[in-house]
Amino acid sequence: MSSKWRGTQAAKGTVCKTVIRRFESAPRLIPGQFVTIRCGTGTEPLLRRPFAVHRVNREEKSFEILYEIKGEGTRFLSQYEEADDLDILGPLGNGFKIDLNIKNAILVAGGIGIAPLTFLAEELVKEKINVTLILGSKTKLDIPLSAIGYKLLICTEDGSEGTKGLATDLLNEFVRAQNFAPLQIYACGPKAMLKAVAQITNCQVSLEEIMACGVGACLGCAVKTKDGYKMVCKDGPVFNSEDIIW
Amino acid sequence: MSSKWRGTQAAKGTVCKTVIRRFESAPRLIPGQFVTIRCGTGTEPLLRRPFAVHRVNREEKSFEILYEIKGEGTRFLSQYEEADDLDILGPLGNGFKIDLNIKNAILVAGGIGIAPLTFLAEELVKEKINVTLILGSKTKLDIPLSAIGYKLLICTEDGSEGTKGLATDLLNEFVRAQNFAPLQIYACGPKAMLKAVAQITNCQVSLEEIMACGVGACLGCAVKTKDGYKMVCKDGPVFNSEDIIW
Amino acid sequence: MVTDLSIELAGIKLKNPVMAASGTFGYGKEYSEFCDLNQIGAIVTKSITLKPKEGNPPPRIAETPSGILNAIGLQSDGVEKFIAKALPFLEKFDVPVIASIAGGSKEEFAELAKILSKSKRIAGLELNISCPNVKKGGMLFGCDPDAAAEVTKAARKATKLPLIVKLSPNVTDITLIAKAVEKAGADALSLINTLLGMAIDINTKKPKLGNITGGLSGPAIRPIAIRMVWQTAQAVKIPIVGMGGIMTAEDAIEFFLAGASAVQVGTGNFVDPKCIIKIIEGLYKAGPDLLTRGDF
Amino acid sequence: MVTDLSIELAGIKLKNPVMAASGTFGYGKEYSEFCDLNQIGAIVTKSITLKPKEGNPPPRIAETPSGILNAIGLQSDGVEKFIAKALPFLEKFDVPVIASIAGGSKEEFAELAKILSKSKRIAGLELNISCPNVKKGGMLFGCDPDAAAEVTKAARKATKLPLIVKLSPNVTDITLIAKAVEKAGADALSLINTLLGMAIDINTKKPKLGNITGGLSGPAIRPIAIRMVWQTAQAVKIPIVGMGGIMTAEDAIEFFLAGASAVQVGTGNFVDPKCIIKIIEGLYKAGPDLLTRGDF
Ligand SMILES: Cc1cc2nc3c(=O)[nH]c(=O)nc-3n(C[C@H](O)[C@H](O)[C@H](O)COP(=O)(O)OP(=O)(O)OC[C@H]3O[C@@H](n4cnc5c(N)ncnc54)[C@H](O)[C@@H]3O)c2cc1C
Ligand SMILES: Cc1cc2nc3c(=O)[nH]c(=O)nc-3n(C[C@H](O)[C@H](O)[C@H](O)COP(=O)(O)OP(=O)(O)OC[C@H]3O[C@@H](n4cnc5c(N)ncnc54)[C@H](O)[C@@H]3O)c2cc1C
Ligand SMILES: Cc1cc2nc3c(=O)[nH]c(=O)nc-3n(C[C@H](O)[C@H](O)[C@H](O)COP(=O)(O)O)c2cc1C
Ligand SMILES: Cc1cc2nc3c(=O)[nH]c(=O)nc-3n(C[C@H](O)[C@H](O)[C@H](O)COP(=O)(O)O)c2cc1C
Ligand code: FES
Ligand code: FES
Repeated sequence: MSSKWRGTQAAKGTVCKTVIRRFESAPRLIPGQFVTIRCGTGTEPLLRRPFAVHRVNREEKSFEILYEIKGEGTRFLSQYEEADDLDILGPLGNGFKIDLNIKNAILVAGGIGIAPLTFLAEELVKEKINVTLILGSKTKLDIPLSAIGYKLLICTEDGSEGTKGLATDLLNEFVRAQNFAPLQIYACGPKAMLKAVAQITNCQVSLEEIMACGVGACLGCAVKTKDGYKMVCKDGPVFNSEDIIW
Repeated sequence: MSSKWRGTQAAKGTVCKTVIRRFESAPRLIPGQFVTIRCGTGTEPLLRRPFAVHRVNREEKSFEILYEIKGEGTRFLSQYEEADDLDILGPLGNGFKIDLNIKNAILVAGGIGIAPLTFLAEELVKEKINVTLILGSKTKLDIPLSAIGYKLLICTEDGSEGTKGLATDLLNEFVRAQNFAPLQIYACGPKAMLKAVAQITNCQVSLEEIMACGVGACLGCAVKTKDGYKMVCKDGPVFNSEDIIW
Repeated sequence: MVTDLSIELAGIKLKNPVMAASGTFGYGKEYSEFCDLNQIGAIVTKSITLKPKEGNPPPRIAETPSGILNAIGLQSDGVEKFIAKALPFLEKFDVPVIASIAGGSKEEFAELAKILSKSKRIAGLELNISCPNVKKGGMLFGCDPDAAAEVTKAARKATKLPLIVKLSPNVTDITLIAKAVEKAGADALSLINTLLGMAIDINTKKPKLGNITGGLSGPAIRPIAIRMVWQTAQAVKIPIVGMGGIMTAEDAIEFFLAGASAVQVGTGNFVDPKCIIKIIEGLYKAGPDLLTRGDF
Repeated sequence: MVTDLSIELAGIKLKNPVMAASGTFGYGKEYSEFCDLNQIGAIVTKSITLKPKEGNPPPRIAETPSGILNAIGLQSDGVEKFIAKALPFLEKFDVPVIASIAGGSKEEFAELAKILSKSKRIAGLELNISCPNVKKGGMLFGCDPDAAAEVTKAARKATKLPLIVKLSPNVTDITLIAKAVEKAGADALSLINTLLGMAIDINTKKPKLGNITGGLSGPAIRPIAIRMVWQTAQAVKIPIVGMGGIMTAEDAIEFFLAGASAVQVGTGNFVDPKCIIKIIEGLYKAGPDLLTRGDF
């Protein structure tokens, strides 16, 4: 088998999905982990690009990434609908922790931050946990999503899709409605949103930093925590929100 | 109309042809001139790549380049079977001089040096000049050639195609057989071959040098002549062999 | 778009702050077919020497990752021929011409300044004390504060034309040279010239350049240029012309934010002959507030 | 293939002349999953400081054309923790460990050298007198021949271990530092450390690095590194470890031709964790005659 090309060039801001096939470590991937991908063979772009695992097919040893076209790296990837000859490093990072005793979970996604949360939602559902996924964004997103077995709430700042407002507004309502019943809360998205979520409630956040090595060797992806600098690639990308110095 | 992709990736050493369409200046191109092409949009490869004009279709405002895959630049071009959205600069350079009074011409090509000489041969034929094109190479070349209206002699050093031996051997025989009858002689190929040709007879040679600007501004493509340094891109690429300090 | 991007740099009026860098734009003529010279902020000529100079043996250019090495070696027809042959062509255009001059001694710099001051077509001089590709003079002047000051003083005395001094990046502390040159009478600084580099062909086992070493330019050096402009902008009061790897309006803006008052485009011209024009158009769109020094 | 690529560098026996560069390979553990440490010529550790050091605020990495800027700021757990926690992991492997040390004063360098000399697992020391990302010490030592010599002497007195001194490229004449350090007792030199650079985000109008400036590495700087290795190889008798932008065996060969006796791979590890292994394989194929200094 060989890679399948999309044939068209995607524009900046477009959301794309690529299936990575024949990845031996696929069965080991857990939600919240990521991979780094070399985008091309030359020196531009130079560094590997990190992407969260969006969905896994363990039997077929494949997984999906979901990403927004930002620059050369993501543009390069967008050429592939399916790929089996890319240089991929992973699984990397710690992944989300799941508490099997807490039967309700809220997942808060900001824009493309949805990528790892769908994988998490699916795993939580398998564990018979009630999942609500809140997806907030500035405006209507063109993301192909199929929420099977869990509830998907969409909100946009301009009201062009779902409720008008912020993801944190919905979260606030939800937390209040729960009335202190135990909840697992997870969030992934822009730093400003994560900070706002962390102010509402303690949760697990998946962070991003510019990465060089992706394996904990360069000390490049530092994030300030109450216990000093931690590395997003190795100690994270998932952290307890209360450990982070926002 | 848009570009036509070849679909396959060509390997190093392969000879490729690309048709450049919708090039307004195509009708002005003369044999021996070249164009420079930007190979990609990033900073790798950085410099434009120079290519001789291999064949022109004046009515359709298109022309062809014929090239060997050497590195990133030529590999990039080889993706295109036909292109109409490449960044192309030209016509550049002086081109071959044709003397309408001399009715016999010999063209000596070394390997991919054939590229500008087929265009020249076709123009000479139009002027009713008898043309013999000698193509020499180390081993059999996989170049699609159709010599219409002129004689094509092929020789290889290993004898895998045509006569076994050097292009200069054939040239020597030919010049001797002419017995001082007036001849126009043109050559294009590796520097060592051009030097050998120049030792046999005065001729017009098309030279190559690494180029930065291609328009005479950077003084980068210098070649030593009896009259000091000349620029291959602006004063050439065609020079009288006796002017060059080999 | 009625944004006004005109500036006055060291007394020279420019329609916009984007110029062609010395040695990459010939004497203007070569690129006049491909871009409208009247739209350019200023043209800095290829460096002019007093006497004709043959330049270095080929190859003179080698490509490197996101950059190029050059070892032209200041090939020049000499100042007299420049005035007689190259300058008249530029009469037709409404663009300031800044003559880049390169002497082998401070006396030669003074002599060149004097000769060129007589020409009405010259709006200013750029002293190239930073060419890495010649044995005599060149970068040596630009690597020592005292020598740099001496050359500047000599030129200062010889001309009333605005004086821009072009600095070498091949130094431990560029601000020392900048301050010395400012004190010696420079009206502006331009930086950076090329970084001394080298490449070897592993097939022939020989250097890729005839001159062995050459000057590195292009996007590869941009982070170094930005850093030096930023450092120098804090050290001197005279305006800075920034350059090094500018290919787009965004790249140019990075230099303005670092503290440059104007920019030059060098290697970018080779990659795209319309590079300067596109940058100027981009700056008009970006607007003047992006063309000022950042606050950090 | 029975080619023998082993060398003895400053008394350290290496299976092959390709090492992991300081700061890009952690303490070996991080990459041990992705490449067989036993195949590598040597591992140079992330620079170790005497006391724990927090490092610089993020962002610490920015990408530039064919290069990266880093401003890690010598984050380190301190030498005691290195010996107690990081070193034991390397016991399992048959690869020389060269400890890179970074002090804020010559006394600290001496102290570090003394402490590390007690460990059997350390085959040699690399003095980092060229880090551009710390305020105290760092590059300052590497930019002045006298200071560089002082630090070298102090370390020399404190240890019998082979001493490699790592030079900064941010200087006017690297051979002056090289000679000073050779005279002061260095057994080998490694060059180059990163070039001081900077990048600005034009959207936020702020520097891309938390530390404002950072060190430029990667293919972009290779021509500068090659030039400096070539210059230095002519100036000193002690062996040179070359580095700067090595990504392939061909790149490594360029350094050998320039006069390096061994090479280090830094940024290349980030791009491909198997980079060093692939380079070593490539060198076995190329054979030893390409691994010697060129004749020019
Ligand atoms: C652990 C992790 C997981 C990620 N998962 C996803 C994902 O699932 N889907 C997705 O769309 N994006 C994800 N990202 C972000 C993604 O890596 C960047 O968008 C991508 O690298 C941009 O590359 P580019 O060449 O297209 O753009 P560039 O031109 O390199 O950059 C465009 C913009 O993206 C920023 N950027 C570049 N690299 C990174 C980085 N490593 N982290 C954050 N921002 C960066 C740049 O600062 C710049 O503003 C993730 C990042 C991390 C650290
Ligand atoms: C006036 C002129 C006309 C040319 N016409 C043709 C042609 O019709 N067909 C053809 O196949 N080739 C032609 N060439 C050579 C062609 O430009 C190079 O093969 C091409 O630029 C290589 O680019 P690359 O990125 O694929 O390889 P690179 O990786 O850049 O280089 C591969 C090899 O080619 C050499 N090379 C790179 N640039 C040049 C250059 N400007 N001139 C000579 N050698 C170079 C390099 O030194 C290297 O050894 C011409 C060159 C010139 C100067
Ligand atoms: C081929 C070439 C020739 C150059 N010649 C000169 C010159 O004659 N005088 C000079 O001051 N600078 C010269 N330079 C340096 C440029 O003006 C500029 O300072 C440098 O290239 C960095 O800018 P860039 O990265 O935009 O090219 C030359 C650069 C190149 C590439
Ligand atoms: C992220 C990063 C961290 C580095 N840390 C150190 C260090 O701690 N000590 C040191 O001597 N050099 C350090 N360096 C410099 C490298 O060892 C090397 O000298 C430089 O990066 C050039 O080589 P390269 O282009 O192969 O990366 C570091 C480089 C990078 C990219
Ligand atoms: S990216 Fe290197 S430590 Fe995280
Ligand atoms: S390539 Fe610039 S002068 Fe010929």
